[in-house]
Amino acid sequence: MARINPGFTKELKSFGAFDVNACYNCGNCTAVCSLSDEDNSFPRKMVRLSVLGLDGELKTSLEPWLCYYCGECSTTCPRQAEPGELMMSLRRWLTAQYDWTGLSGLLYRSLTAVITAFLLLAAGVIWFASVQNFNPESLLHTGHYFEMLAIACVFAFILLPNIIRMWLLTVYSRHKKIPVKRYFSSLGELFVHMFTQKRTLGCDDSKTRWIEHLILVISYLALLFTTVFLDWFGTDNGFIIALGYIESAAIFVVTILFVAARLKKSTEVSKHSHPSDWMFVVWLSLMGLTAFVVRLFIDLNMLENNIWIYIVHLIILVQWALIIVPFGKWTHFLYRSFAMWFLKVVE
Amino acid sequence: MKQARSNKSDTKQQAKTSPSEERLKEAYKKRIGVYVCHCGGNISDYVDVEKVRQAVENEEGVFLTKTTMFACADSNQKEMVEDIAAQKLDGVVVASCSPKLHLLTFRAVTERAGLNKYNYVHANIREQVSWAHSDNKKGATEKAIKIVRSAIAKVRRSEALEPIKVEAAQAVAVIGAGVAGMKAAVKLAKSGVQVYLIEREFFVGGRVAQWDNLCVTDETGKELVTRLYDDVMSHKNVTLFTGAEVVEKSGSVGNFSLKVKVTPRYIRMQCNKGELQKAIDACPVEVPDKFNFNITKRKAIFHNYPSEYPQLPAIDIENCTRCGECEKVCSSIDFSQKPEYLNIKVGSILLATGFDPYEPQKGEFGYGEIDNVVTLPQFKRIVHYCSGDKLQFKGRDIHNIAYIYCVGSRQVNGENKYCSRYCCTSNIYTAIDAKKRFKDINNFHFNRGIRTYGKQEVLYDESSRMGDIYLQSFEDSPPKVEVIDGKTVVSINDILTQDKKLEVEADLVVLVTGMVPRKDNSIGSLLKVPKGRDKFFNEIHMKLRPVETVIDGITIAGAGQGPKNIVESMTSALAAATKSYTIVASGELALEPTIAKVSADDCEWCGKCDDACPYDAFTPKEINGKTVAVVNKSVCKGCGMCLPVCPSNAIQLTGLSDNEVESMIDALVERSPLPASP
Amino acid sequence: MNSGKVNNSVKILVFSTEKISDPAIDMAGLLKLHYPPTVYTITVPCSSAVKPRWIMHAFEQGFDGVFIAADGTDCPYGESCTEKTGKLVQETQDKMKELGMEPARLKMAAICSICSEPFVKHVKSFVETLNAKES
Amino acid sequence: MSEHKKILEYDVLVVGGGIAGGECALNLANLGFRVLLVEKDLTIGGKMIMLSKVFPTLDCSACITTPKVSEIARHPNITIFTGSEAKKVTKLAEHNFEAVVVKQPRYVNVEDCTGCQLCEEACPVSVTDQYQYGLVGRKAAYIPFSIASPRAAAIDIENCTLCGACERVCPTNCIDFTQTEEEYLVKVRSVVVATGFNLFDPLKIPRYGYGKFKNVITSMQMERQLAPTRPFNTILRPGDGKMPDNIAYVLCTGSRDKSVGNPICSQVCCMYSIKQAQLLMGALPMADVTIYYLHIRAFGKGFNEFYAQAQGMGVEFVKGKIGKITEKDNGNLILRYEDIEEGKVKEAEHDMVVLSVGLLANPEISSSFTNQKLELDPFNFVQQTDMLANPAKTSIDGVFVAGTASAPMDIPDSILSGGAASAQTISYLKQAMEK
Repeated sequence: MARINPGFTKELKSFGAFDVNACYNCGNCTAVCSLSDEDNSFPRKMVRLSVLGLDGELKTSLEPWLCYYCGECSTTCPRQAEPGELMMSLRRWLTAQYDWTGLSGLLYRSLTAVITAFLLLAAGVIWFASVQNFNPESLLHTGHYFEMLAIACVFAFILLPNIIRMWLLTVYSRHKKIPVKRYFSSLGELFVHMFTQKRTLGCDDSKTRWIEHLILVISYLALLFTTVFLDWFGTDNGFIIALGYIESAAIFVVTILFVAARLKKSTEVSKHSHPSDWMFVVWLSLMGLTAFVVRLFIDLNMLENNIWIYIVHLIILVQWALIIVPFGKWTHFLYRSFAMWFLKVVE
Repeated sequence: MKQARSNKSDTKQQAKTSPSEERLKEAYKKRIGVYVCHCGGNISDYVDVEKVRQAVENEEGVFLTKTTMFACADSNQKEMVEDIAAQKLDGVVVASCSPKLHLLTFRAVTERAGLNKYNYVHANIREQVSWAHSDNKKGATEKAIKIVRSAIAKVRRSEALEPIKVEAAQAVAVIGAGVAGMKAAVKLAKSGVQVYLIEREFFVGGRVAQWDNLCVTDETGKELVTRLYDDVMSHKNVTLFTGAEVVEKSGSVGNFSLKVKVTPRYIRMQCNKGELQKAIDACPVEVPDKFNFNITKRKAIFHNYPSEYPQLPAIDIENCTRCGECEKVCSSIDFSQKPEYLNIKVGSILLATGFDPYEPQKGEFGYGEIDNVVTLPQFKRIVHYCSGDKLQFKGRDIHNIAYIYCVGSRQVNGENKYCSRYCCTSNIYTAIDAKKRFKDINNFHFNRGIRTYGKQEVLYDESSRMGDIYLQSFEDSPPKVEVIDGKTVVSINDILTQDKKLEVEADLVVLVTGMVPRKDNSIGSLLKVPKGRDKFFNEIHMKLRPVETVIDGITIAGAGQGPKNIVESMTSALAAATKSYTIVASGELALEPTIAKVSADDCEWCGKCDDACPYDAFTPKEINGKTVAVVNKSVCKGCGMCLPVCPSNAIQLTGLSDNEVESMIDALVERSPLPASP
Repeated sequence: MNSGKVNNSVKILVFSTEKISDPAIDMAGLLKLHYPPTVYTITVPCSSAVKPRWIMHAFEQGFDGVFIAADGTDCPYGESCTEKTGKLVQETQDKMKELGMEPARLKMAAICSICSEPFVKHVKSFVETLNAKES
Repeated sequence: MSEHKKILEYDVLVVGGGIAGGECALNLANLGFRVLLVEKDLTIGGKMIMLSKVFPTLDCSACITTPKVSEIARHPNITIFTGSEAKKVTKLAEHNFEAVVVKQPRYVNVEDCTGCQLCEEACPVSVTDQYQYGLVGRKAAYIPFSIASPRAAAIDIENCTLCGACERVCPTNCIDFTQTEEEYLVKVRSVVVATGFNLFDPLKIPRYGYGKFKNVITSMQMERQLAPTRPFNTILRPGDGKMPDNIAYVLCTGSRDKSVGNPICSQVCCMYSIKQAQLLMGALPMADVTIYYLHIRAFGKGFNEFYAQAQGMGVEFVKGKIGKITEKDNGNLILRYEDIEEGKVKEAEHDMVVLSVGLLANPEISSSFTNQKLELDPFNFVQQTDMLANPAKTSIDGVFVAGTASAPMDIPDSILSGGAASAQTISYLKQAMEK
């Protein structure tokens, strides 16, 4: 017996959902969704649970991560209840549920909090640079170390515990006795989905979206590797330098396309943009752009006189690494891959 | 009947015989045309239409037989007219659907062809053959042949008759002064006929007066009633009786006589308003207020709401104790008033008596047992009486409201199998209204599939968008209402959530009750208006004659005919008014010439026919030295009650003479109609 | 003719009334409630208008049973209808007895305007009774 | 107004000769008013005359319409203009309207045509038959359908090659290619708008594959297959002429669907689908019929009982909207939907799919009104400006609305609405007489 909580949709609305109440349960969204199948029929089930406010069940659902938001369900919804947007909001809400710090929820819901955090971090970086007397060398150096440290800490103290929490909620709470062997045998899912986002291919819309995403993910991960482990800004190796240029350019180009689509609202996916969506694409884009420019300035020997370019890059990097990666939309990329893995495990 | 068989081969041999056979022979001279209708498959799918035609083509007197796809279609009608003229037919049979549908159509055809319309006979081979015996094609075909033969036998003996013309009173009685009745009355009055508007209650407006905002115009029930009342009162042709009931009816279409009993209000017309209010205050009697569905009380001297029409309170004499308190403060009270009886003459009666809301049984979803379970009409009154931004009932604040749909409609075990049509929309509209007016209202709709048909769908959408929650179950697993730890909890297995059991703690449970026929159906019984399977008044044919009843001259409108919303009631009221008006408009009516005829030769006045006749149509009269019965043609209704009582069989009914009936019987038992297959 | 095949071919003549029982019999067809096709109707204005001689004529000509679908209290011509119909049935049955006929071959029941199912039930059971009598 | 226009005078102009307009015209004519009935199509009787049997009584539609149509056609007080439109309607004053009625040439003298169909046989041009909703073909010289009124030939000039074959065979010489468009100036005292509805075009929902998959048809096409004047003598699937044995109904095609711009319920689709299902089970006793529905709107008198009857007959009812339809090589169709009761996506195979298309407004008439605006509601139906007290009233005094021109409705409601419109028209006309 479950008690209905009509107030829940209000909470979901603060994560971006709207009009979900308009649903009259025709099931069209589930039927048009090419990712939905007999075992995992969504989005209507998610819409229904949201409307009824059965958050306990939602919390343990993996379905929201199975959706790649092609928007077909929203375009064809006879009640314009925006099921696609609901799935997106549920992902944000779930992120907040997984996050032990509670910051995810706060940042999703309050634009003021986000701006404050961004400003504080920017001020911090500038303050730090001034302490370093705007010395390019030492700034580049500390910047590099910061990257490594940040990745390690964010992963160890935030992402890892959150993934464990996700596992507890979605797997452990429902299926207590799963042999450990299963986790290993299905581990491939995690990596395949993390690196290729293979599932998007199941969506009915054009393949370009998948290619764009694939390029972006590969470029992003490669750039991360190139800057952190190959020390792109510090190396003299021509191959690495060229690689970095390509990666950062690719990131910039693809994200600019995304931004343009969101501005034009041309497709269902790009119709509704939550602040966190804007932040994700814009910051990723800026990262690519500033990284490219910084390396260009290094190669042209102009960085010494234009250290602010690097400071801007560093600000963006810090904001990215400390806000968007641990608490923002970046996590979706992680949870999604884990969700696919978990799903394979519980099967 | 033996002739029929022998005549088959040779007609001309049948010349010199006895006088009665002479008469038959006369009849046999008829040139008869027979049309057998396929009814686009309705008949021909089960009855071998061609075989029927073949079986009767050699019948005596039959000069023409045809089958046709649609006998009633214009092209066939034209063909019939041409055939009648070209073949000089003087008797026509169409074998098709029930005469209720198209007897008049084909009579009109024969008339157009210059043939007397009573030389037309209709054979029903659809409702009583092809449909009834769709399980037995051979049997159906045989039966169809016999029925057509008996129709031929009847048409052979048919006479040319003239309809009886009677004067029709150019007045219409409209029974029920709800919105449908008032609308019909106004419409009739504007068309120029005298209207008697008869309302049983002391106040007009019926059910609509009880509602606040009306879907979808937001006009209140009171405003609509006021508008119609003003219209009614502004028309000199309308006479309104309140507290009035029809207690006797006689006569028939064109000339109904109604006896109307008008119950007094016990208050004089010219009165002092201030004093009346004092009288109401002074009355010590308190009874549940039916107008508010018993959620409040009223005095024995009462009106339904301030400025109720007519604007004069009434004394409910059944509950009045005659304590005299009111008389002390008000000089207009007059207990000496007596019921009045009026006789009115009308040409047509329009019934607009409305509906009763379904009254749940004790214990049905907790009704009558759990104190916060109410019906939709009660809920509407509760909303009406709550001011401010808090919805309260019995002193408690209401936040969660559970609405249980289809209470009294679409019953699985009960008798009401029908859908009450208006309740989904009405309830959603009321729920939206409550949510807009009051703070913190959550609406939970426990339904069996929402039926907001047509444009009303936008209300369903609006309410969903406002956050109302819809939970659905099938007929066989209705929601449950229980008291758990002092809280009223409604639970359901929700088919929208994979049959999950869900529950809501409700501050108020509203049973969305449907419409049922008026409990007091005395007027229906008095006028003999038949009821349908749903027990509401029944029309002749939903599409062909949707507002007429089998009782000539009586039309029906509004929710008395079946559940309807206001717009639909109004529409049917206007349509019924048009029909009633058409009946009385010309001041003259042509009635069926079916009447009793007395053979003066055979009659030995004994008076038995006079005793049997419900219309006093017989009078003894001296003719050629003996007393015989004479029929008053304008009084006789052709019921035939006199036929069997006459000891000397001196009475015959037009169109149903012994000759006709017996020849039909003969045809029905005649030889096996299907020739044995060679 | 009377000797005809016994298998379910008992012939019944129904006197039904134009405004009350006719609609019910029509509706039986509409609802596809089947009954034997050897049941035939003749329409009269009111059930109390049926002359005993018609009934007797029907028996003489070979009908096995006559069923009067009476108006009951719905009769638009007056309350007395039921009583009068009952009386004429009684008288006819008496006459039948005199002639050595089985009075059960004449049956009467009130058929209201929506009594399609009762009508079908009545005629079916009537057919059974008559069949039983015959064999 | 130009000189050469013919001037006609009537009491009432009824625009639309369907069942509502017809009922209204008949009521008015029976009370002595002179009516001009203008019908755009070549025949009166509207959509109803095309239908098979009608719910919930299952009596045949033609049995109701054809006698009414012939009564209208014969009535001395009614003049019928088929193939005509009321182009300009101007209100000069109360009880004084002027309308320009344009009559398209039929190229056949209706009075002389006997409906012998020789021209049809002679005509060498074949095109698809709009009266059979494209299921079969017809000639360029043709009689609309057998129970049309008037039952007279017409020449479809757009497809005609002017070969003259029809002229040569016509026994009464009634074919006349010299006919031209005629304009009439009609003076009336009141106008009734009964212009009916349009059917939803399922091409707007590409994922249902209508027009692409041959065995996906509309409910109107099925209606024609079931009707007595049907094109084939049985039920066939258009793809290969096979008799279907597993038929699916897709309810709410174009109704209750904001994604195609029609948020309201069409009020009749549930019932006509249930009716067709019952008829199919009678015509094809071995066939399975499944109805995919959202909510069954069986609200009218006898409707719910009719629904129960269909369930009892074995018609399958599945709650869930069809998401998409795909075609297999053998012409069978795969329907993808969520079975709401189970909450699971499912796919079902059927050999024929009927799209239960909705009723849309036919708002064209509103642009014919010149000096006063005939207001439309948000769904483009004619606005009933005093719905509760005067359901036939429109934004123009003296212009009344009847039938589905004001909202989706079923046949009994349309007929009642025609009755109501006539009642209000009479009141309006009487008002003039009193003055």
